[in-house]
Amino acid sequence: MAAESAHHEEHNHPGPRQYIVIGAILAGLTLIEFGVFYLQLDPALMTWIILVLSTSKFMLVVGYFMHLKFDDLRFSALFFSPFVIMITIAAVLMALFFNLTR
Amino acid sequence: MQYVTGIDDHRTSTGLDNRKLLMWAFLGSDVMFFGTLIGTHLIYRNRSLSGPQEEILSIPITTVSTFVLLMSSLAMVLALAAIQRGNMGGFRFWTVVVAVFGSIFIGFQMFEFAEFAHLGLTPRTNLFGSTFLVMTGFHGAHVTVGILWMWSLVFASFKGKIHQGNALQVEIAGLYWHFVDIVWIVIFGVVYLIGAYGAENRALESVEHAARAASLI
Amino acid sequence: MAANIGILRRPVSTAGVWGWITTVDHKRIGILYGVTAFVFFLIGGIEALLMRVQLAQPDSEFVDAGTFNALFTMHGTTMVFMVVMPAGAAFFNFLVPLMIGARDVAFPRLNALSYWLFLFGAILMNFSFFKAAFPDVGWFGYAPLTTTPYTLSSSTDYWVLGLQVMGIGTTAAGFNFVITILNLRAPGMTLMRMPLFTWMTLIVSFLIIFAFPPLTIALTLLLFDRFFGTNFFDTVGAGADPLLWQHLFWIFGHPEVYILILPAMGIVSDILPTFSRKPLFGYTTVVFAGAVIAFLGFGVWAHHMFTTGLGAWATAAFAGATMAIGVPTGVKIFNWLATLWGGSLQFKTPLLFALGFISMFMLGGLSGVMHAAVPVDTQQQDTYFIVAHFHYVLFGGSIFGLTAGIYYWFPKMTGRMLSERLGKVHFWVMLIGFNMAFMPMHVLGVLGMPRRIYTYSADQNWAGLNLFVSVGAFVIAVSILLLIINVLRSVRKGEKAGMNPWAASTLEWAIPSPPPHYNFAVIPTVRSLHPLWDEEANAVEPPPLPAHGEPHMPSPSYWPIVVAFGVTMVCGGLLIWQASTWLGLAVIAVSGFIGMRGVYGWVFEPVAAEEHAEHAEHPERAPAHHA
Amino acid sequence: MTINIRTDSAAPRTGRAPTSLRFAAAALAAVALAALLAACDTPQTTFEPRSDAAQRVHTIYIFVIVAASIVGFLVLAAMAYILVKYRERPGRVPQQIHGNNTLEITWTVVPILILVAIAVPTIIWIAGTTQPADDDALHVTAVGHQWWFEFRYPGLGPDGGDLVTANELRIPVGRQVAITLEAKDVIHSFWVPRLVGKTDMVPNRVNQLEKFKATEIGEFYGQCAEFCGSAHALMRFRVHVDSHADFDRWVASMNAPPEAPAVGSAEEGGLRVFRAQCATCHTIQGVSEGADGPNLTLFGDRATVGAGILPSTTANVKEWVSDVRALKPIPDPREVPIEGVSRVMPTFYVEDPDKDLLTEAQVDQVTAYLQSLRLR
Ligand code: HEA
Ligand code: HEA
Ligand code: HEC
Ligand code: CUA
Ligand SMILES: [Cu+2]
Repeated sequence: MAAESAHHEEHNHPGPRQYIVIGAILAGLTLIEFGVFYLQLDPALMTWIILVLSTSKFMLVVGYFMHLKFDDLRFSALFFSPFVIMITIAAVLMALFFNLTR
Repeated sequence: MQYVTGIDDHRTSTGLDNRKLLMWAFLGSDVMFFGTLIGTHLIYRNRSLSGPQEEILSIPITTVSTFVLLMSSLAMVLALAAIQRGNMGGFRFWTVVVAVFGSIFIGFQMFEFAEFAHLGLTPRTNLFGSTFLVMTGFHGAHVTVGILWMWSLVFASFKGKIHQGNALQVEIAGLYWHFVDIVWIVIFGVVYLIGAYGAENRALESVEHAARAASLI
Repeated sequence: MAANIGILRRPVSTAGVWGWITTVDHKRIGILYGVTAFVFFLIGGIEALLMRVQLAQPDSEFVDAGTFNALFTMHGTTMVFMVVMPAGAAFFNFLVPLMIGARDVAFPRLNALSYWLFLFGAILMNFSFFKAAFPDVGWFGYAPLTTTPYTLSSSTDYWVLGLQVMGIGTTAAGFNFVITILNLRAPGMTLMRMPLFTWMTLIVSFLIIFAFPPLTIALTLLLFDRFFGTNFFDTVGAGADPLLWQHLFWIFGHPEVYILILPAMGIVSDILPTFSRKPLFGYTTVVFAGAVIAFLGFGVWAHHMFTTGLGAWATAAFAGATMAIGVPTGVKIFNWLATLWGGSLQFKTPLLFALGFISMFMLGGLSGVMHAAVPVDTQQQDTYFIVAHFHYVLFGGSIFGLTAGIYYWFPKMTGRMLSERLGKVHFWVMLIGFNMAFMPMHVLGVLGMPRRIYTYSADQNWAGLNLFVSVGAFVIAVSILLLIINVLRSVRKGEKAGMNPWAASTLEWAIPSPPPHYNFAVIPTVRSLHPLWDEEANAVEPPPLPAHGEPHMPSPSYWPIVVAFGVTMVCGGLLIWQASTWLGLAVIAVSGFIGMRGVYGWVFEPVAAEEHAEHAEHPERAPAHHA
Repeated sequence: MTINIRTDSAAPRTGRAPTSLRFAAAALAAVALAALLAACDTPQTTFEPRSDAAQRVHTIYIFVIVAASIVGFLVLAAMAYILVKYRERPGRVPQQIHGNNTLEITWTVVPILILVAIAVPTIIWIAGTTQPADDDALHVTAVGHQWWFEFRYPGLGPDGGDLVTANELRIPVGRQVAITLEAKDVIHSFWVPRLVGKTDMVPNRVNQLEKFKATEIGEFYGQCAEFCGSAHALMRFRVHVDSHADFDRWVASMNAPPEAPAVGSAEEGGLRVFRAQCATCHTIQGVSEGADGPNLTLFGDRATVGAGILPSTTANVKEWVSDVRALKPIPDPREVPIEGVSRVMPTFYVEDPDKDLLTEAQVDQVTAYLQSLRLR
């Protein structure tokens, strides 16, 4: 079991080559975001596209550059639990301030 | 209960390093910090009574500075990979790249703020000015701290205090740097792209911006 | 490197005043926190007594309006930030490393920094007294009253900056305890074998690191408004929305009230088993309930804003979430009762205070649930009914719980017993005084008496009850005097305590009282939730020190207090700036330099005064300096 | 399982008799005493509702109090029982119980049920507040100022404009009132306990008070319930619930300019003073148009002076006009020069001949004038 998981890690751990690939993907996604901005899309659609793209960039950096994908789960817990709390709070605040609750 | 002698005093219960755990906890806390700032900005959207608002954001320029920051993150992870393999030269090179790219980003930001002041937007102008500039200003402060940290690492490595054996130091600094980067990913997506979408005069302004930027750099 | 650190070499001695100033020992820092909190308790209490004198009669002219407003603001702020929080921190510091079998916290110097920031922040805020600019905007400082047009004097600046400095210290302490509890447990001390108090400390620490940033931001925005002319709360010129402040404050503020109560709950959960001679009923449930309370605590903030016009949906949702918190809290109450059930109850003073906690806190919690019923809250909000609610939970809860902790762990901290007889008198006087002071406030609230009024007219017919309340407040003061007498008496000639005077079950009782500075001669290996109640525990005497002598502990350090001083004086410089730009800037520059110098000295400081190479791996240390 | 306890010092074995019973009795006595005191005449009580809205809230209030009291009593009683039954006695062996799932589930579920019972009326009530106002409802806009209340009745004023009054709201009995809440400077809160629960007045926001229908003619006490600065305690007001006829008469009088005072009378002197010194801030219908201070039309008929703080006797009005700072902690105007913040009432008569803005005689005159402004 121990050997297996070690092997497993060995296999998946990104090295410089993967990092550069991911860097390129990040750059590409940013370029797409830039492009989307100039397409005359419906604002709601555009918002969702950007949210998805930004989230992907976010997850790539967190997962690979910050190594969270391969690291101890407890780090993820420490990082993502406030994230969930904050997103919820922010969403509630937006709803309140844009009078969606009246 | 038992008393067993010879247990290593420095082991940790989780097997995780104290400092790395601290950094992750700090980043969790910083999520709340930036979340609150960004949230404040968002709930004040379109509430300014006068003065320029999102229409003055320059998407082309910020796309470039975003790209620079992303690439600094790439350099950061390459620096870490280098030092983990004992390649000190590579480590120093990439760390300097991080610091330089970070500085370029700050340069863009300073230009942006100056440009906004020129267009009549300061933190005192309106709600947009207050929330936008304080939020991005705090992000810029984080980047600045990161830049100082990078230089310290490079210098410390010349003094032999940073080496393959304590690459963890670099890893922790890297976590911080990447975090600053992802905060920017969010700000760029939500505040710039979504925020400025549909704002008038954008195209014209951007060209003007770009021209100024070109003349400045 | 050590040679060129410069002026301040790492100190060695732990004796005398300097020993306290440079200490990084968690037990000493705990005692510093405790004593400071108690001093502020007296200050906050005297503020309360002055208010009570003023309110004892209608149309009273004992103090004027401005003074009264300053009194309740400083009373509330003091009690929350300078009494209950640091008192909790005192217990965290002293006990948590002992309870988990550690030698110290994870980052001892950071720990010292936390204390000094707290102390300096508190002093900074109270310094306003000497400038005749006592903060007077209420402990939650609603904008726009706090903005420049409505508070011209620097009183609010002191409030903001003082809170900010204390907040940094508190957050740092939060990080420290998260790491300490997760990482420094003795072998075998799994999470589910931790004493309840340690669990609650862990949860509180998480609450701190996640709830303080919104406060930090809110204060920063207000600071920028007041100093640099931004418009976050400028309702007049910029169209700002005053509710922004309220949201940010209560997003912090509600988790904050659980930061104030959970330590007391932890204390009580540890005391009950000891004095009923049986384990805590449903340990897992009690732990889990604590976590649920903390989590839900982030989702109920707007119950402080039911009357601000949130809209029907939001109001209903927040009311529901608020009520939901009653469930895990109730679970705790019932599990405590079930712990008592079937036990063999020894009515020692700590148990009495713990029982006082359960009953009084429950009454406060029930009035909390009444507020959660929105229509009722429209009649209760900002009346003495609320004042009654939060004193039942804060005094009847936090203060009773913390006092139980004092009686319980005083022997461990000092090696001496407190007088049982005096302790019991203290308990009864305090319980009676407390109910005299705060029970009638419910009625005053029902009779329509708003809070934060410095005067009321005789035709309201509130005078009788108010007089009664004021008498009750003085009865409480008498009880506090009894505590002081008890402590002073015991420190000098109290009965010797021995290692485990209460025959308790947790690790801190397995070492001498007071504990040696290295805590455990040999780190224990833990096999159960109640290590000292295990049968075999009897067989195992604490081992003597290992042959190579005392374990090495980190040396004291000057840098924490230097950094704290720098940070505080930067804020002080901002205040001076208002009066004199150049002097202010100079102070900011100098203290900024001192602070940076402190950080630099800190980072490059060797772990021990006498640089021992074998300590290079110490978890706290900065870059190793042997390559 | 047995416990072997390692003790260093023999703990004294004096199990004290339980005392929580005595405590419960004391608490009950306190409540009883409180109830006794509550029986006094307290004009601002929340427990004597005189409108449909206050009555609805009151019903829920009572329900919630009873529910909480029952829970509280049961728990305290259970605790008392346990403390008596299980106190330490020679030979008692504590039972080593670690938990019991059935029990724990029970005391999770039962509170949930009780809470649902409280939540249901709460939510029904909240839903009720979203109902639109009746067609014949009287609409009023109340504006909070540091430290007084302004009331505007849209459409009831001259030429279909606003009818404006201050500090004493008049409403007809039995007719629904829909009040819109605004604030001029900081946050205030509108609260008349016997008529309606409070809602805050927030700058840059427009709030709706719960709509209510007064059920009894009379005078009701109100008070600002949100801390709003130095004189918050003295920001009070009154609500007069009138018969329909009286209300209509009041509206008509408010809109009719006052008769000119007799030549040579004190009132005439007072009018002159008023025009000179007060008119920039105070409106009197048909006489002046000032915006910074309370509207003083029909001031002679007001029951109070100074935002509900004192009966409107000649002595009190005189003192108010000569030196408001003796009666109310209002900052000195020299200290509140900031733009956009409403101006505060100056001190007019200080016994310092150099600083006098008004003579004592002029104060008397203007007081007489104000008191002559009466309903016709
Ligand atoms: C230690 C601090 C503390 C604690 C623990 C609590 C706990 C609770 N509080 Fe309190 N609260 C404050 C401190 C605290 N509060 C302060 C300081 C303020 C005022 C701030 C200010 O304005 O200055 C305040 C104000 C406040 C308000 C705003 C009132 C207003 O301004 O209008 C509300 C509204 O919902 C509220 C609700 C609650 C609830 C539901 C709980 C719950 O957590 C209580 C849960 C406990 C129980 C319910 C009792 C035990 C349970 C049982 C015995 C089970 C059976 C029970 C039922 C079936 C109901 N509190
Ligand atoms: C833990 C928190 C805590 C504690 C313990 C207390 C304790 C007390 N509180 Fe406090 N209170 C608050 C938190 C707390 N309070 C908060 C948050 C507010 C809201 C503030 C706001 O609205 O902004 C508030 C508001 C508040 C008010 C409402 C003010 C108003 O709205 O106008 C009142 C009024 O009676 C009051 C009274 C008291 C009294 C009599 C005590 C007593 O229990 C105090 C007892 C202690 C002592 C009496 C000290 C002992 C002193 C001596 C023994 C003297 C002798 C010693 C020497 C000279 C060395 N408090
Ligand atoms: C600069 C503005 C200003 C001037 C000038 C001024 N007042 Fe006032 N006045 C106010 C304000 C503001 C209040 C409300 C004060 C409060 O209650 O907090 C007030 C309140 C009053 C009240 C009490 C109203 C009530 O409903 O209880 C009376 C009476 C009064 N003023 C009379 C006068 C007279 C008479 C003069 C001139 C001699 C005068 N005022 C001049 C601003 C002014
Ligand atoms: Cu207006 Cu309080
Ligand atoms: Cu709350």
